[in-house]
Amino acid sequence: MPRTIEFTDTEFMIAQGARLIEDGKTIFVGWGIPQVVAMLAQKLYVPNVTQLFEFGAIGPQSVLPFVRGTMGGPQNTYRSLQWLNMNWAFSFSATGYMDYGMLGALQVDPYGNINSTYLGGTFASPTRRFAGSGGGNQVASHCWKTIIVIKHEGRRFVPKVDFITSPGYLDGPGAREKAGLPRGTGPHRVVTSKALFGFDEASRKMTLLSVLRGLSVEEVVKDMAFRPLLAHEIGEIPPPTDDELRVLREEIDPDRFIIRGEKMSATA
Amino acid sequence: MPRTIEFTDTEFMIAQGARLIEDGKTIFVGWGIPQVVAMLAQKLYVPNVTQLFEFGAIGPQSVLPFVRGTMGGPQNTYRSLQWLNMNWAFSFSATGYMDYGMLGALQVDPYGNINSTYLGGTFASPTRRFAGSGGGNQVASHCWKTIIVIKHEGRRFVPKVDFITSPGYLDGPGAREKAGLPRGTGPHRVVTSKALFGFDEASRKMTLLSVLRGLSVEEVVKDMAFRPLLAHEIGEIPPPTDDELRVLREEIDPDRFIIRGEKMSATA
Amino acid sequence: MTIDRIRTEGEIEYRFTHPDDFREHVRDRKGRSPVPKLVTAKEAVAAFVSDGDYIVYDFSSLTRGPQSLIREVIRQRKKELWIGAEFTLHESPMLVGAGCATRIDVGFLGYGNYIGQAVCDGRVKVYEWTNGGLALRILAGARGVPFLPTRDMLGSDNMEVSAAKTITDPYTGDPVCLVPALNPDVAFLHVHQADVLGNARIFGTNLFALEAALASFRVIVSAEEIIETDEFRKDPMRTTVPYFLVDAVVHAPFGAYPGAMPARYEIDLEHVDRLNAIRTDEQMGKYLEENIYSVADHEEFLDRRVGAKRMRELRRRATITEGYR
Amino acid sequence: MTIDRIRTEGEIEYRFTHPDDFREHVRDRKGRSPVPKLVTAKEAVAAFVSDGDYIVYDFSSLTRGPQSLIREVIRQRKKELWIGAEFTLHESPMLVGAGCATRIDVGFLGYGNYIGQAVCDGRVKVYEWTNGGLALRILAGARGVPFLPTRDMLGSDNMEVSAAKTITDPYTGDPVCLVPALNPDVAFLHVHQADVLGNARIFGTNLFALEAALASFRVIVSAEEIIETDEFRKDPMRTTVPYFLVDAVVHAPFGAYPGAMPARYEIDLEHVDRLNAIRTDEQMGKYLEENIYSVADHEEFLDRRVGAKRMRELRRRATITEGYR
Repeated sequence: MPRTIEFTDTEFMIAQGARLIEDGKTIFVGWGIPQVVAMLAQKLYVPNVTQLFEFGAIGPQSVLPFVRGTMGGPQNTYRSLQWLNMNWAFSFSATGYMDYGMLGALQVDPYGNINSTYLGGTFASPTRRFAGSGGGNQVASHCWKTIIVIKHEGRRFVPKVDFITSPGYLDGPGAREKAGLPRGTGPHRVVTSKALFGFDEASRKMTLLSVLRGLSVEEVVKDMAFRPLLAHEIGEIPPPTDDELRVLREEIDPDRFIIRGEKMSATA
Repeated sequence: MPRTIEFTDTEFMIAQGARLIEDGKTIFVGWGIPQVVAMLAQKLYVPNVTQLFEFGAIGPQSVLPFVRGTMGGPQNTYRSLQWLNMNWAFSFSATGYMDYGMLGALQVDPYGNINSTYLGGTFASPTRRFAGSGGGNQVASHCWKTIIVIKHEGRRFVPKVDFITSPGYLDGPGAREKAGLPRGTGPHRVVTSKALFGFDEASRKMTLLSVLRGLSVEEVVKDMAFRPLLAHEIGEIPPPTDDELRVLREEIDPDRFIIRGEKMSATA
Repeated sequence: MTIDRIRTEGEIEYRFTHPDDFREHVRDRKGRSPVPKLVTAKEAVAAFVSDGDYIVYDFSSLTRGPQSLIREVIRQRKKELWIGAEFTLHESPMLVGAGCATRIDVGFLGYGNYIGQAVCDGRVKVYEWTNGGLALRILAGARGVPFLPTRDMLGSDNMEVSAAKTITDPYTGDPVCLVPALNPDVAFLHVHQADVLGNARIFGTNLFALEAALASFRVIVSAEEIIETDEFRKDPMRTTVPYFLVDAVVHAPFGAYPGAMPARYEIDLEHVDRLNAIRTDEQMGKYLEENIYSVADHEEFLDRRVGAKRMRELRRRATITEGYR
Repeated sequence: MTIDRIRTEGEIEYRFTHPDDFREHVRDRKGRSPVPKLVTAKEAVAAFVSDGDYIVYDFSSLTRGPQSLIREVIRQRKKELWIGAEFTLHESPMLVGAGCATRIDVGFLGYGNYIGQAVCDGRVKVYEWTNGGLALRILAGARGVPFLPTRDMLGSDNMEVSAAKTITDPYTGDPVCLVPALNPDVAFLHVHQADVLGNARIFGTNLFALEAALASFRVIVSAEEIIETDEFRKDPMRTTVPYFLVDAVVHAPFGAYPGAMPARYEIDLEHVDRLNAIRTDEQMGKYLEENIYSVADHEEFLDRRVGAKRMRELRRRATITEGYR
């Protein structure tokens, strides 16, 4: 009998992200949502993933529940294999040892370029100013496959980002290599609260791969400010599983600091 | 009553070197004789000197007796303030934190250029080949005042070294700066088994400052293959003191591995 | 000072010191003699922080940040500071709100929209170097070289709003990014243990503790605990910074408050939430008055604004000590 | 391998790998899965060292050198090796004398005049990078950049007999030296403790242990002691190299013999003196036959050529353990 699952947009985004990580690989984890994605993944799916944090925590096995706001304390860096510093951390990604990178974003464009810096106006005089790159630029430049986690809000998907904080495919095929970025890197997936996108091999443009069960393609793309390419077959993404929701709600974030959001539902 | 002291050329060279180091300063210590000089100095004269070894031992207080041949073991790096590695060690000298550097040499020329690489023939096909720079090039390039410790043998003092392993004043005033080496650095003293040399401020040429008590200037310069400048007043260097010899022979090198050499004598 | 420290390229101002100028400062103004340097925070900040200085610190606002030193800077109403900001989540808003900082190199600009609004209002100028670029600039300063190369930043707009340059690598023929060395005027390091000479130990990860100490003109260490020099000599692998890089040592228990000191005390999340909730100058003024201007020093702040009970509770919560020793 | 790894400039040959080629090797050929990698030295050297390889190692012949691995390389009669030699006092003569090594980048060429004579005779080619330059090349390889800058080597003749280049620094306008990245084929690291996955701990100073592990195509760790992975997780500050850089782990008690392993056993100076006294090919041949070719492996070498009594004595002499844990 079909059963209806209720969850938040954030929970769906996190659960989706967690399902993308491969076991026995390395992942460079950004601050915030990516931390929670990695925790959920490691708990349920990929016990042998090795996480790396930009200040040099290698292989942490974070204590649950998640301590909000911070990343560097004893809970989040618990049982690391090694503690180093920032210049060393980015050496691991620069030499090709980081399979995945996972980042949040303020804005993203069809080539997967990320803006985390400002919206509107100019750099010197912006309309709204945000945190900027942090280590996001390094992650997006050097990890083999960058996964972007972003709320599915139309204003976040723009034809051209106001500022390229962290490079996607820049202005198309070959542009990263031409700029001097390492060969064969770039955005791999965009995980949203409604759908999953990849990037077309030939054009390097964002491509809709699958949508949350029950949503139509049109519902997903209608308020994006650019039209993504569509995969030949658009897949269906199941909603968060009972296990995913239990771990998120009971073990990782019992105070609902991160996982709160807009209510959604779908058929299990 | 004047008393005759007997000692080896090596003992004199070591004792002389030890008297040159200032307390409360830092010294980048090369392998071999410079280690023994630093030990003697720290034991008798400069308890608060901070030594640095090129593999990253900061502030070691070496155990006596000296363990011959090695530098990196527990005896030589005992009670260091910090243990790092080579790239860090050279960062201390590159940022100007090393007041003195002390190096041995195979050959030296009037500008204090050091050859430790080969003698005769060409680089590709030398007559005799030696160890090469080790970290000597870095020490001579970056420490504020480099002290060269070398046996007083005529063939070692040549008008032009066969190979510049570690830079002195190159071909004269301003040459170091023109090459890109840090401003205000260069050879400071040349300690030999007969004399002490400095470098003329204007010409950057090696200048005889003082000679072992009882030796004439002519005896010192006669078999050098270039004629050094002479200081206005040539000083007299007392022979090794009883304390210096006792510490060298009884505490540092009871097996006479390092301190053996040609016999010399002078009036106490 | 006669040393040229600020450069401009187009719209961009950036800190740059010729490595030789920095070296001469080290030669002439930094002591290598092992002498006691234990002073109060008031003395250290008065002696070693000047208006117009460029300041860096690690780790983060929430973990091992030099919070008591930052508060002392605000208390002494330093002006025109330039901050190298990586994980400075709430120091940036505080320093800007207090009128101390006018330029920030990021890194990561910080929490909340108070600081974002200050940028929009033009009260503070921001330059983008990214976390990796800023850490690399400090490493260049620590290595005594004028620049270091990297293969990130390339292709991004950070290149346009920093003084990073693209050159053709002579070995591969490919473009490579150079970032100029950064030699800050002052580095603040809050550490687990220090001796009176300045030898210091940090347990856990760091951003660029040794790098910043080597690269900076002046270094102030604040320490949870003052230990004997002999302890360093017994365990040289644990030393983070050797004494001769350090100009002043301040004994500062709970110096990272309201952030955590790993294995010593936990974050005071309630206090941090108050900080993060600040939106207006009025709120900022009230916070600064209550927590900084109205108390004489860090000790009085702890006694009268935090309280022994709260400190006990935060210590009690620091249950993970494994690996921090 | 199809990767271009050797370049020439004039008379100079040097190892250089495009960072992208190295990265692709790391992506495709290095495993990130935590799987046991414990093998014998024979297996490790057979699988991961090929004729023509470029090899680096630390610390020195007399302290924590990977002597048992070097002997295994000689036993397997590898050819045309290229050695990055810093403190390799007696490995260089042995590897050249055994016909294994034909090129050496120095660093420091080694003890005695056997090796010096081999250079004069043209049996081995030497290139000069200096210790600092070689360590910096490995750091460049470890940071994934094609070069690193330095302000030494300048003005010296080492610039003429290496592939270091002088460029004009775009920030100061002054000359600065660049050295090309070095990505060795193989790094040998002899460590105090390792787990079967490859996590490794070194106590004491090192030359470039983590750098070499990050920079090298393949990494063989030999360890005095095999410990549980859990020990690393309990004390992450003590880890020198994380498991995923490592291709093989060899359990090698007395692996640094005849050198010392700090806090474990002392140098066998008598044995070292025999090595240093070697002047002729005949003497070298006799030494190699007795100590390497005539024994099957490191265990047999220890049992039959060193002996339990000697090993006990060397352990007994290692009285300084402070700081090494």
